[in-house]
Amino acid sequence: MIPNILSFIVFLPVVGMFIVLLLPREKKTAIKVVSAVFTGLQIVLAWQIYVNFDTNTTSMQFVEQVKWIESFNIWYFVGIDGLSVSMVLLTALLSFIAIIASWNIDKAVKAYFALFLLLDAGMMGVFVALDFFLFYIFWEVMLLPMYFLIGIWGGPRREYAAIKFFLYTLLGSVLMLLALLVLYFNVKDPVTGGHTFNMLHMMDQANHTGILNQFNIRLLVYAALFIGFAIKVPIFPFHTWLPDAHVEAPTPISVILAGVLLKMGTYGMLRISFPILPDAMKWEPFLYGFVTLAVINIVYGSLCAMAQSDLKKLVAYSSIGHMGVVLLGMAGLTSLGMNGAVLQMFNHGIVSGMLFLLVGVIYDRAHHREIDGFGGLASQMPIYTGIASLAFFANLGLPGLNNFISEAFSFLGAFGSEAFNLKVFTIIGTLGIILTAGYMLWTLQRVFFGPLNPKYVNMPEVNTRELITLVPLGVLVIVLGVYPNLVLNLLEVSLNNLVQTVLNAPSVLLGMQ
Amino acid sequence: MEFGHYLQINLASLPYFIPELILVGTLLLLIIVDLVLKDKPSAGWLSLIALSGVIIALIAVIGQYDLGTRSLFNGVLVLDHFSLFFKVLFLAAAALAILFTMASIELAGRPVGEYYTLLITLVLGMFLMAASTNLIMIYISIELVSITSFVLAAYIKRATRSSEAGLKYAIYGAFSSGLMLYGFSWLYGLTGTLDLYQLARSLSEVASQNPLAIFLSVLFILAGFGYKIAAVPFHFWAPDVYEGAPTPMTAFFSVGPKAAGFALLIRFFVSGMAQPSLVESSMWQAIGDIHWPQLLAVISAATMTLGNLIALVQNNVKRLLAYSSIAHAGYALMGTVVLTQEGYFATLFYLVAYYLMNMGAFLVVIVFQDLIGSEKIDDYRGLGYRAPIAAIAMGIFLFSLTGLPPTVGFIGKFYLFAALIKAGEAYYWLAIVGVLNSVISLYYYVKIMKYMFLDRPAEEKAGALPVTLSMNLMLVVLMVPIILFGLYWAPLQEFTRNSIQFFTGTF
Amino acid sequence: MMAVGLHHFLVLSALLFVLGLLAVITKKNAVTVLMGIELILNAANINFIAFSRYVDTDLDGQLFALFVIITAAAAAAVALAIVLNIYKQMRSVNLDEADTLAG
Amino acid sequence: MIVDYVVWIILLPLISFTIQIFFGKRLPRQGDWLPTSVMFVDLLLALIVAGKVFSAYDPDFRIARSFEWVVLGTTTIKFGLLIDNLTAVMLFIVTLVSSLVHLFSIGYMHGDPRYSRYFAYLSLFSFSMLGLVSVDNFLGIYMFWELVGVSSFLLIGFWFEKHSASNAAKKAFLVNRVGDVGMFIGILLIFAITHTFNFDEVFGKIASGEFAGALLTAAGILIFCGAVGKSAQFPLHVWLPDAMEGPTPVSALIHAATMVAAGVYLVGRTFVLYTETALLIIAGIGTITAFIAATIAVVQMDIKKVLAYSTISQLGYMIAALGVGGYNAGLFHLMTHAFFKALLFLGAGSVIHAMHHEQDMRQMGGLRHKLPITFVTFLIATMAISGVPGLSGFFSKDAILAAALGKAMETGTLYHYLIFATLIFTAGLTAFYMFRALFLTFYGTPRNQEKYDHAHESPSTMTIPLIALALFTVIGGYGSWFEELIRKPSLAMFSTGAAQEAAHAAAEGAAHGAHTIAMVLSILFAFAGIFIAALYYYWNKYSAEAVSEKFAALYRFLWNKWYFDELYQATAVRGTLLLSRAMGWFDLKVIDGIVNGTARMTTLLSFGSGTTDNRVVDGLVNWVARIVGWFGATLREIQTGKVQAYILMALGAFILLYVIQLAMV
Repeated sequence: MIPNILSFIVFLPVVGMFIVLLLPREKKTAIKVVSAVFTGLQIVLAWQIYVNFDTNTTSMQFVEQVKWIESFNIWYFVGIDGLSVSMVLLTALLSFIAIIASWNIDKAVKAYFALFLLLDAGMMGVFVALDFFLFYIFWEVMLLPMYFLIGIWGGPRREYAAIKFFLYTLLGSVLMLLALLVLYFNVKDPVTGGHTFNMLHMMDQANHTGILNQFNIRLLVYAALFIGFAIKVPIFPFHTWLPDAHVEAPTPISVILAGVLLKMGTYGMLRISFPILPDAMKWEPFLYGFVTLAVINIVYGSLCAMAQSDLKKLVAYSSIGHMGVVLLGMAGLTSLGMNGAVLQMFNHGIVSGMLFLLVGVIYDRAHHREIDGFGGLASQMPIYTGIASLAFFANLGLPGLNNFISEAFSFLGAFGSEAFNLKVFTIIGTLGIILTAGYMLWTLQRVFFGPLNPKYVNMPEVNTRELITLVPLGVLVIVLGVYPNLVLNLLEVSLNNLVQTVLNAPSVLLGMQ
Repeated sequence: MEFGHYLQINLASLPYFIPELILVGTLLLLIIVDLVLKDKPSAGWLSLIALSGVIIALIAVIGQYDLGTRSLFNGVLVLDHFSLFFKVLFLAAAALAILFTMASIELAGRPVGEYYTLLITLVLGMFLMAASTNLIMIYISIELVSITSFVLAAYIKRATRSSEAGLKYAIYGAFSSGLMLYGFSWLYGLTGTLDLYQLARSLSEVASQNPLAIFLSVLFILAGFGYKIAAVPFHFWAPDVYEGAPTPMTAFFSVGPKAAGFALLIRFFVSGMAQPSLVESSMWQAIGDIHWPQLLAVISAATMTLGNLIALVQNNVKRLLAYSSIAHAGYALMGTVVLTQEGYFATLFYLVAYYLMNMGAFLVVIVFQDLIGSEKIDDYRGLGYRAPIAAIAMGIFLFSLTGLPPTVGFIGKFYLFAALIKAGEAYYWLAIVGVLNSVISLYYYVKIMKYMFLDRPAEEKAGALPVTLSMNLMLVVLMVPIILFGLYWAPLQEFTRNSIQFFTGTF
Repeated sequence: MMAVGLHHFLVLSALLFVLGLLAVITKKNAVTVLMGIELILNAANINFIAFSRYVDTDLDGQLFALFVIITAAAAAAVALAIVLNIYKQMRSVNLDEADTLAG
Repeated sequence: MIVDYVVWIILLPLISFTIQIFFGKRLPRQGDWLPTSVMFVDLLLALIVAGKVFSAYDPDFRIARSFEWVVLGTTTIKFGLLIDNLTAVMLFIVTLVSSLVHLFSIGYMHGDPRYSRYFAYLSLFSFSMLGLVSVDNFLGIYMFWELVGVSSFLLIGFWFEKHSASNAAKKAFLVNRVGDVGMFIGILLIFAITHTFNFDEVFGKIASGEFAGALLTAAGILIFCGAVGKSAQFPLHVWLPDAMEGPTPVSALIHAATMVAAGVYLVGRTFVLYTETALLIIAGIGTITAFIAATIAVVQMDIKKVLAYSTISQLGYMIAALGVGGYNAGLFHLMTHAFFKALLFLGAGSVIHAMHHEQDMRQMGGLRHKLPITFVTFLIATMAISGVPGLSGFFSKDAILAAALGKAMETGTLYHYLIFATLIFTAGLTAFYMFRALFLTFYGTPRNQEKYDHAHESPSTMTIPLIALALFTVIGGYGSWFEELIRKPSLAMFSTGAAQEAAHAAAEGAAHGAHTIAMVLSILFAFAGIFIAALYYYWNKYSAEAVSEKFAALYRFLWNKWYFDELYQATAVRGTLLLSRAMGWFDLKVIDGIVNGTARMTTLLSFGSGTTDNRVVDGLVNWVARIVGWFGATLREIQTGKVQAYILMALGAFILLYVIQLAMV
């Protein structure tokens, strides 16, 4: 067991970034190899974490705590529990795959990989940070590389998409900054009595002092946090950055965007909003608003997906729908729903990653993504079609593949919620099941079935590099579909604890309004 | 009291006045050397003299940190950590301005003797601004700074835009100080004193009788201060002057006199128009019913919003940065409205951060101006590929100006917002205005980034630009602390926190 | 005969101030505008001296006025130099024509 | 022991699927032998299981074994197998038909470019179907339910180059999904109330009264939605005729014998769930389906379409049977129908194969000479489905009619009498259209001489399954074992207290009284149907064309399948697409428009003029950004460059600030 493993997994890419920066610009292969090695090492570390993770405790593990800025009581404080470990694993996996998928990047290679590694570090950092300030730093650090990765290496409207992404997410995070400050000044450190950024202290309602005991302030803080996270998820109507960003981003970045970045919104809610301000979360106007938005996400996202003619945009909107399921699962505050939601975060990361990679494969060959511009690829590219069908069916929630179980749990959890009556919402949400099947199959049909488009009679089959990126995800799709416990075991104890904490949090403050 | 007694006090004050004396010595030396070396290529020597004078003064200032707090020259000036903080900042800005001047070709070939003389005089004036506790001294120091600024702005005699900048500066400046003076005269009439501390005492008696009259004089006075920090609605001169003045001077103007204005503003309001809060030791409260904190809050919000909105539509980088610097004055003002230790600390901290990043940004403008002969944002297209170090440095300065971690600009904003949030719900609105402004500002900062990195250079001018080593070195020197302090800012914070010790006693 | 009191001075100063203001705003000639500013400064000076005589006991106000006169002279000198420079380039001292820096 | 056999029965096809999908192409003969032999092993195992289960000869025979699949806090989800008499029968039916279809396919699919893939899909289907009939819980049945759906999708769209095939596949999956979502919601409801998926546990809660009333009815109807989709019941029956785009053996296996019967199985399996109200609806749906499909079948010209509608109609019978409480009858018909309908499809397949993929009966005729084996077996099956006494179909259909009449007599409501009347009339229709198809295909003179000349009897891999199925069609209805072993489950079985025996006997007893009447009527209608068919198509006494011209409107109505497709196309499909396009447009133009802008501020200002409406709506969302930009540009204007203007404005602001202060004081 490696000591300080979390620091290693966060800062390893930074080391890699510096090495890449030191390499001469012409040594493109060396740069790529270094990046692959460092993200590969990250996977090794992630595996170590997986192996050594104690699934029976609710407390934080692999904790490291070093004082950073004394006067503001800011700590370098990292640690993971069941919620974060799944995200750490996902990030490590997708980062590596994205690096492999980036192999054909040819423009400004050095800058690309350096920025990518920085992004990687930022993502990891978000998932391990337990000090809110540190969390915020990592959260913001991701924006910058993302802006450039979309803006320089993206599609035709990349500049527009990049700035849109940047502005949107910054808007969310500055609101989060204010919320963070309100929390800081009104949570006391049980040890020193001073203010604290320590999330664990913040979660203990007994530490809340000052205006944080006023319900309207709590609602305000919750709302600010919510908008910050909602933009990332993204929740309707804060979602319009997503289709553009996804479409314009290069394939590996789309993978990261959909696979990891979207999860940060829901992760933030589960790590911060819910446990720190449970009563605001449970306040009925908020909760029902939340669920309404979740359902809108599902139905609206799916309908929009159906309307798209651009394959990548379709996948992007499909993500909006699937994240809606995550939100629905979370809202019910049942252990089934919560576990389903987080598992869905993981699964969606895998499936959407796969879908974007698949889109990338044909985009590389055909240089367009018009759904109607293909047709009959199944007879030309059988292996590709097979993998694509797997991903498509996973995406539409076919049992035996990973998305099914997480979606089913999310719906079950929401429907069976005893704390709130979400039955009608869930029933509307299940419309998404039909709609998703509708647009996925329709797409499958238009792209792969029918007579082969004569333009593509010489379309080459997927190559080895592409298979290296696709197959591991495909295997996970099946394995997790059959045996979700691989991930659920990690989550369960922590999430059940989370559910209990939020459920049992006193609602007496409601009266003080 | 007899004349001898005053002389005694004045002589006794002199040992505490050494940095100022060094500056006076330097400027005299500059004049002499300039005369002696007339018609000979003397720029190098003069620059060196000016630079060494500044550095020696800096050493002397740092030496004064142990001297404690005291009143000088019969209470017209003070020596306290607060003023020392600003003096360090002024000297650092001046040093960079000199270095910029040396490196820039905009001023090459022009007689620099007067230029440096004026610059050092300007610094001297700012020293006095930061340390004044008497209305006469405040007026004189402001005038000293203003008059030299007018000349410096108009320094490139043959360039119309430089002259025009000087003229506007002069008229607007003289007008503003006229208003301020009129305000001073009313304040004097209402309280019967020119000393800030007595003013506070006297105000607490008369404030309730004449709140509107006092407020009116405060408004008049704010016209003077606001003009110095370029706060809305007294900012109008700034964009034109910033654009018209020689770029090294613009860099200096946007940091030095602005900081001096903040020093004055804070001291005037804290010492003269506020009293320590009875509730909490680290807080003050406004005297009487004069709502100047609210007034500052409105001005702060208006300043950042207007600065950012207009910056949004600029195509000239220099002018864009001018508006951005207006916006930053608005941010820094946020710290002054809450009347807390944290607030003033945040403002001071922000000024340091602003010094680093704004100087850096202007340096890049100088670099590109020298190399491509343009300040137009369109001409920045593809510079990321032609001058990567400068462009990356620009990126870091701009992100710091936006307030993104891990840069010192983020920490500065963080402290400002922290101060507001800590002060309670009454200031949440200002904090929200502040963060929304950050988002708006991102757009135009990133616009520059877009042109530099996202756009490719035109075919005919794709070659690498010959950025000199000294320029690159300076860029790195500015870039590194921005990141370093963004990651570990405890030293800077200690330094700043140590500076919130006002001279509060009476004599 | 009515005794001359503080408020007479104040009214005079206010009149001067307003006149100065009007000159600054309306006159196109740079030199006239500078003269308007001088009026404003002198309005303040009258206030200082009057207050010094009627309100304060010491001479602070009169001292201030002296300083103002000196610095105003300096400022005017610099301003006029710049105006002169402008005149050399543009053959005009009309302030409305000095608007190349705008927007 | 038995459980282990069942586990292997389920797993073997999965293994063969895995091997076949990855390595099929590289195996000798493209691996067709592997899934085929696996299925025969499965058949053997199923026979062993059936033997062991039936040898106990216990109607309440039940083995349930499960393991904890997922444990989340207080929620434990178990997964396991439930083996009782019904499962044993189902295992037998599925493995029998499946293995015969595999065998048949070797000949039928010979030379297809995706030959190996075909067998892989068949294996996947077999696995899913076998799992479906063996699992012990709602979630599990839902999972296999979807899996059979996807195998069906893959097989219908097997010749995906044809647009019609891929369309049909998509349609099948989507229409099924509609039903499945209903079922899913039902499962959500059941789980929310009982906190378990396990059949026995859920039934236990019903028995103990914890789960009752309107919610129980709702749950039952929702679960039934799944059956409506899968068993192609009205109004979701539209996918099944299109599903005939798949290879004919697939139609035999999936869309006739097994998968479509899964809905019937589901209702049978969860029978305790259905309250009286729910059963009324089920009976009604089944009856309507039986009738509508039969009327459509009368005018079809495509041999497979006739069979498809006949399948829908027969499934309607089964569902109706369950609805009227004829539990045993419905499931009995499921079994016999599996035999004769698979036989009909394979027979049709043999004909189609012989006619070089000609499916239109107007191109056939007189084929009995060319395809003797096919003809004889087809005849047997036709007689069975028509209810000719002595064959299996007669017994099961008779039981259904008896149950319906019994129910009607028991309740005495018009509703139930109507059901009985419709069913018995439909029985006549069935005999008519089946014999019509038989006569058109095998009798008369060849209508397409060229195809006729090339036709020849199919190879033995294809005829052996025909013969085997014909055998089962003949003997399948004999003996009373089915009636005795597959008994309607009663709540008593699941209540924790002492089992109250024979509570179920009453309803069955009532049916007995009606038996004779039903039998007589049934035979009467069957022969009437056959006779009329013969009049028109054998003896050619009357012209079918003349009739269709006389009742042109009716004919068109039937020919167009009651316009269901058009209706759905116009409402659900068009509506969804329109909505989705509207949403997509909305998203792009309105939501997104707030954030960024292309149109100018002038558009905003000229809002009232109406001429720029489009662009205004277009930019609704872009307004924020645009307004910000507009402010910037406007504010920029005030920076005129004239220093006196600056001073004036500063003074204006100055006065404004003072006025604000005055207002504040």
